[in-house]
Amino acid sequence: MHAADAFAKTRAEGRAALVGYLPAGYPTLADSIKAVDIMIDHGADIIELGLPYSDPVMDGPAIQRAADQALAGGFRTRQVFEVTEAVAGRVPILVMTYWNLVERYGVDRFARDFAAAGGAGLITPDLIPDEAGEWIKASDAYGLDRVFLVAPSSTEERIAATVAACRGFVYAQSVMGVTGARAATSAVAPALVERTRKHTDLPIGVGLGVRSGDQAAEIGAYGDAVIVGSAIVNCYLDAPDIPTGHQRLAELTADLAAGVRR
Amino acid sequence: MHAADAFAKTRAEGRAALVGYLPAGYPTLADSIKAVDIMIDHGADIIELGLPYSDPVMDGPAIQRAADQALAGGFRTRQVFEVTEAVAGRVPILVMTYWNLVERYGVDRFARDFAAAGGAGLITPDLIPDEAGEWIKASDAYGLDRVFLVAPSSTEERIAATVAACRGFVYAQSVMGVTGARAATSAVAPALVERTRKHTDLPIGVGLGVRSGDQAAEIGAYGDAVIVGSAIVNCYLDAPDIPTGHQRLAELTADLAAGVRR
Amino acid sequence: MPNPDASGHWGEFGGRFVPEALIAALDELEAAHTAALADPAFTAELEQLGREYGNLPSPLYFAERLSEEAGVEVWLKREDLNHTGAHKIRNVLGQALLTKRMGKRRIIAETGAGQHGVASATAAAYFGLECTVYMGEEDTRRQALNVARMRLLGAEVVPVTTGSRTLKDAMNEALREWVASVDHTHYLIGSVGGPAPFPQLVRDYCRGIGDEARAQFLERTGALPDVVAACVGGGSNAMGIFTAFLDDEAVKLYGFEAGGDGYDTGRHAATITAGQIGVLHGARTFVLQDEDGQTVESHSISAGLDYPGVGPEHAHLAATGRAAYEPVDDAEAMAALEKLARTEGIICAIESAHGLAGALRLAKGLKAGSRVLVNLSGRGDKDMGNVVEYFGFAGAPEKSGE
Amino acid sequence: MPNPDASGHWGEFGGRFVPEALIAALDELEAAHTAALADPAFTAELEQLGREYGNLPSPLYFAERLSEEAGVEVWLKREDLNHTGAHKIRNVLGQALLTKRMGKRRIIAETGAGQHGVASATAAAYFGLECTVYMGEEDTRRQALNVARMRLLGAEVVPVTTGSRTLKDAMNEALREWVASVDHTHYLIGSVGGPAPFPQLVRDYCRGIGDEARAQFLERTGALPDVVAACVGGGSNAMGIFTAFLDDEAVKLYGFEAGGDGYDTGRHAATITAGQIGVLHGARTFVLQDEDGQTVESHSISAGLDYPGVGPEHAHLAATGRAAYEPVDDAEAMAALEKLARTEGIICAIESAHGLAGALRLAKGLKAGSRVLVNLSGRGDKDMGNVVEYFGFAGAPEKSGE
Ligand SMILES: Cc1ncc(COP(=O)(O)O)c(C=O)c1O
Ligand SMILES: Cc1ncc(COP(=O)(O)O)c(C=O)c1O
Repeated sequence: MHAADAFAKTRAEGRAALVGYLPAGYPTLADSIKAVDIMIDHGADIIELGLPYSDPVMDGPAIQRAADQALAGGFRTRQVFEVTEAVAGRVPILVMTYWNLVERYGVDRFARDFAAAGGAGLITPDLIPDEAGEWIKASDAYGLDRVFLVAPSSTEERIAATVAACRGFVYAQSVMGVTGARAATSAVAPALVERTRKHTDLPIGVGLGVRSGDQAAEIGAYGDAVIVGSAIVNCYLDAPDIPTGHQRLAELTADLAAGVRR
Repeated sequence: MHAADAFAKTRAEGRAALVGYLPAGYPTLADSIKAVDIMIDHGADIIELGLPYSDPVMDGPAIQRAADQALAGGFRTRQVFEVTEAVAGRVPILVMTYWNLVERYGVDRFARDFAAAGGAGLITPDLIPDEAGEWIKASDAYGLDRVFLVAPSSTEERIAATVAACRGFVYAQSVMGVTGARAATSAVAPALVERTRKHTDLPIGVGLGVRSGDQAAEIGAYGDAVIVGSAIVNCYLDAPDIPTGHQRLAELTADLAAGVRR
Repeated sequence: MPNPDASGHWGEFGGRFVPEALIAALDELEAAHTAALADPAFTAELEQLGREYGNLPSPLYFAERLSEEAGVEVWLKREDLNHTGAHKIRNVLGQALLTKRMGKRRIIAETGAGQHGVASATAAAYFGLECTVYMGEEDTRRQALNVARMRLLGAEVVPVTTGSRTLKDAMNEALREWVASVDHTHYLIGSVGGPAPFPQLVRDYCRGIGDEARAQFLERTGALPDVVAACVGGGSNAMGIFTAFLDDEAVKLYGFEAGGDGYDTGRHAATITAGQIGVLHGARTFVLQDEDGQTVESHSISAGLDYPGVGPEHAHLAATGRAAYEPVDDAEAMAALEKLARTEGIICAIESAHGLAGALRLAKGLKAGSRVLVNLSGRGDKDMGNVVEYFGFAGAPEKSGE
Repeated sequence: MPNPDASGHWGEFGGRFVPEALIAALDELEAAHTAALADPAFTAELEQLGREYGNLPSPLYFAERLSEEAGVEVWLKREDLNHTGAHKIRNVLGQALLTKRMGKRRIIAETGAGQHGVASATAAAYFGLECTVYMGEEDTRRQALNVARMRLLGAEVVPVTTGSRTLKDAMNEALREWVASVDHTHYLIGSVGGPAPFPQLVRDYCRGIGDEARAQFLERTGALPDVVAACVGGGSNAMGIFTAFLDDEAVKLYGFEAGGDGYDTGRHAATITAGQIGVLHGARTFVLQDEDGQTVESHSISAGLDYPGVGPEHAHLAATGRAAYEPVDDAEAMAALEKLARTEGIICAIESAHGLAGALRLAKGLKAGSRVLVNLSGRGDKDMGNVVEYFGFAGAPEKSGE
């Protein structure tokens, strides 16, 4: 399954896709599998598994804490394949990862093992196409999606080059800043999506800051996918216990899924 | 009474004079008067009253502590005249003082009040004749003894100039170092006395480090006066109470007095 | 100039491993830096600033008594005499002047023990720029005096409470913050690390160390040194002195990394010697990392060397063999610090003592009369707390005088 | 040269109020110093030493932003950039070289907060001399880091347990010790006080400050300053900068003494302003003393100014009106320290901040465009503990960042 499969469905339904993010291994290895199932059960169209990393420069406090907790719990890179294998088949599973983890595992080896586990592709927040030669080769070899980011500060030339390197969808970083739930979504996001569309027919996902069905509906009006991360992580961070977290996640996902269907 | 009176007597007796030093106001004002009486009763020929000072650069730890204690007890410069008046008449009373105290009181005024109290003269450890113009005038005016110091490091020229400015006796600092009881008396002292004698007929007192009758006898063999300070102060510093101190002082003075008479 | 290729790589090292959001700013920075270096007005202003304010050039000093003990000639480049007490003033003055030139009004910086934070706050005060310094919360406690210095200089100090709460996390936080403020804010990075063009840019502002030293050495001895030695944390002082000698093939270049408790204990910061190639803080270089690529905490008595990465140009010099890198452990560094104090009356930074210690170790294998140039990158005032602890110099009297 | 008369007096001030036992040593010292200054080999060696080791001459710095705020031109003589961080290195290098010349193998020194002790230990290490430093026991506790510095440099530190256990008692103890060791030991006194020839001798080794500054000022501005300002503790940095300008009658000289809690409170160290003529530590000068002439304890936030006496040449300049002396209290000094940090990125010593504060106060009464030269006698690293306490900059976060 690839991202394109999910977008074929959502385009047919005339709506944006809902992308749910959670670090693999958080709140525990088993519960991260359970959480992915909950998200899919409640309407997520694509799953983005975070690979916990010691130095996550693009993440805000919520995702940092979740990743720290997963690592403190002994999470190992190879376990992302276990999670992928356990949840794959219903919706496309992408992994969002800082580059050093892939490079250390071996780029080709990572692509091979991830594809074998049923994974769809990678989202690479600190890898730009300029540095991605080896990854492009490996993703071609194993037929994986390649999601690079565009940002409000990107020039036309960079947007063009970046979308040309993408497969599956394009990730539009909608605010200049780290991941994290914000009260209002970004005003610059529609403009960025519009600029990006001029260069590609690929679906465009909009990330950063979404935490309610209302916001999802607002973004779904111009983006092809609504990406939700910190708000999902917060279901567990703020909860007294994991079952409560699961319940909150179910409610949040349902609200978001209703949002993209409005 | 002047120093000369005491030396006339000791020379007649063919022996050295015993000079006992104690800071005025130590261990208390009254007890310093009592202590002087004890010293005279037990054979001291000359009394040297120290004027307690905050910065006694030529004194070792014993005399420093005694002076600190006197000052902490509220001792005032003018009280040295009280002490002098109380004890004067039996033997010559000299005051040993750092110069700032005299300058601050007024050199002429100090000389006048001290002479009026029956004092014999001053010993000035940090005043050299070169700086002593005002003091020489005042001491002439009030007929006071002027005791300057010579030291092992003094040149012939300086010894000559210093003894020329002295009246009463000359103070030979017998070791290069501060006041304080030492086990052995200085080897350089006889040489210094010998050098000094070439320049003067004045009696020569030898100070620093004497603490027993034996040492007094040894010094009395070549010096005209044996000056004892720290050992006397130690009678009180080490004593459990003042009466014990008085008793120890009586014993020490007797021992020293026997020494200069051997 | 031994610059990286157009994409900011020296061989396989360097590059830009950062969010796309920062690429435009890095491009702008690279263009501004290139233009500035080519502008005689900029370079003249920087030179004057260094001279009148920074106390540059720093003297080259022949350490006569130390040389006698070492058996070779030991020459010290006295960066400890610069304003604020280390080579770091060169970097911050250069970048702050560039910030002005780019029309930005604010700088941010990361700091470990606080040295780079103080230097940045100094430059900000001098140029009237706003300044925010990110510092691991642990470090703000351990280095309270440097926090006070920064505040006195008018900077805001933000304690970073994530990750291991030390330098690497402060750097993460600075990068995060930069993404959000890049339109009016320059990230004044503290060493020759980070995404291109930072490693080259910082080196360009620090290379005066070597340019001066090379000329001074020729003038004083009529020859070049046989060996040039420096400590390597991020690597700015080492690149600063190496650069001038890169083309002098006979001159051997040595970088000394922090060996911490001892290389064998695994508790060290010897990134090149013990690390593997990886990506950290925006560049491909050597990194202390575990099997999975998670960054491993480094250890050193020297806060300024206590970093699990290293500038990519050093990685390249190591890989090509142009420079050699060896670890110096805490004990060896502290012994060198003490020896320099006793023989020459110079208390250097513990960082710098690593470079000196390595040079003294090398000296044993050199011919008598060889000439060793050591970059004395900073003074030791900041380190006296550690020195007291290490040597057990209590405040208590060693002998009571009366 | 505005030297004292043959017996070491400037007018009624100065002289020698010491035990006869020291006179020969003082005579020897005077003769050796006079001969040394007349010997081109000595002065050349001292000049080279200052340049290569001490980082002299120190720069003259035009403080542009501070000048804007002050309304007059403020020029700073940057003695804070010297090796060991203050003007004091000039004095110790001069006296240590003289010690060698006299064939003595040991120096002793008194110290208050430890600055002169560290400088002396530095010079001793450099010249391979033995070194003993006398320091009030109270001070060894309060200034444990400076004690560590001295020990690291190889000096013996002797805590003085008599009297008030502070600087003046350390000085008494050094004088006592000198009497006993004068054949092989030089007393390396820390300021322009003590018996002749010390006040002149220390001034001669410090006067490079003013000689350099005068030439630098002429070169940079084509004119002389209108006002020269310095802080005054013992007075060495002030005499160091004043001396070159004594004959320039149009140049006003200002010495700023420590006003402590405020002049009116009586808790201060404003010796010339508030003291009476007396004798202390071997010279006639102004002294803080009670009705009987007992020395009174001084008070200042600045350890280096916290002394109840002052060099006799200053007493003479005050009595003749050639220089003016005014108190600057703790609060005014600390405000100047902060202002300099924020406007210029320079953290100066609290001592030096007194001189700067006085100059800024004076500036209010000066014509716009007037030129004020301030001796920035030292750097503030040593004072950060006090700064933290004074401004209440806790190590605790002012704002927590995530
Ligand atoms: C004096 C000194 N030297 C060296 C370093 C290490 O940095 P770099 O390796 O970038 O020169 C530091 C860092 O704090 C330092 O303060
Ligand atoms: C930096 C600095 N300035 C001034 C002084 C005061 O000494 P003086 O008045 O002799 O210059 C000191 C003494 O410690 C000092 O450290």
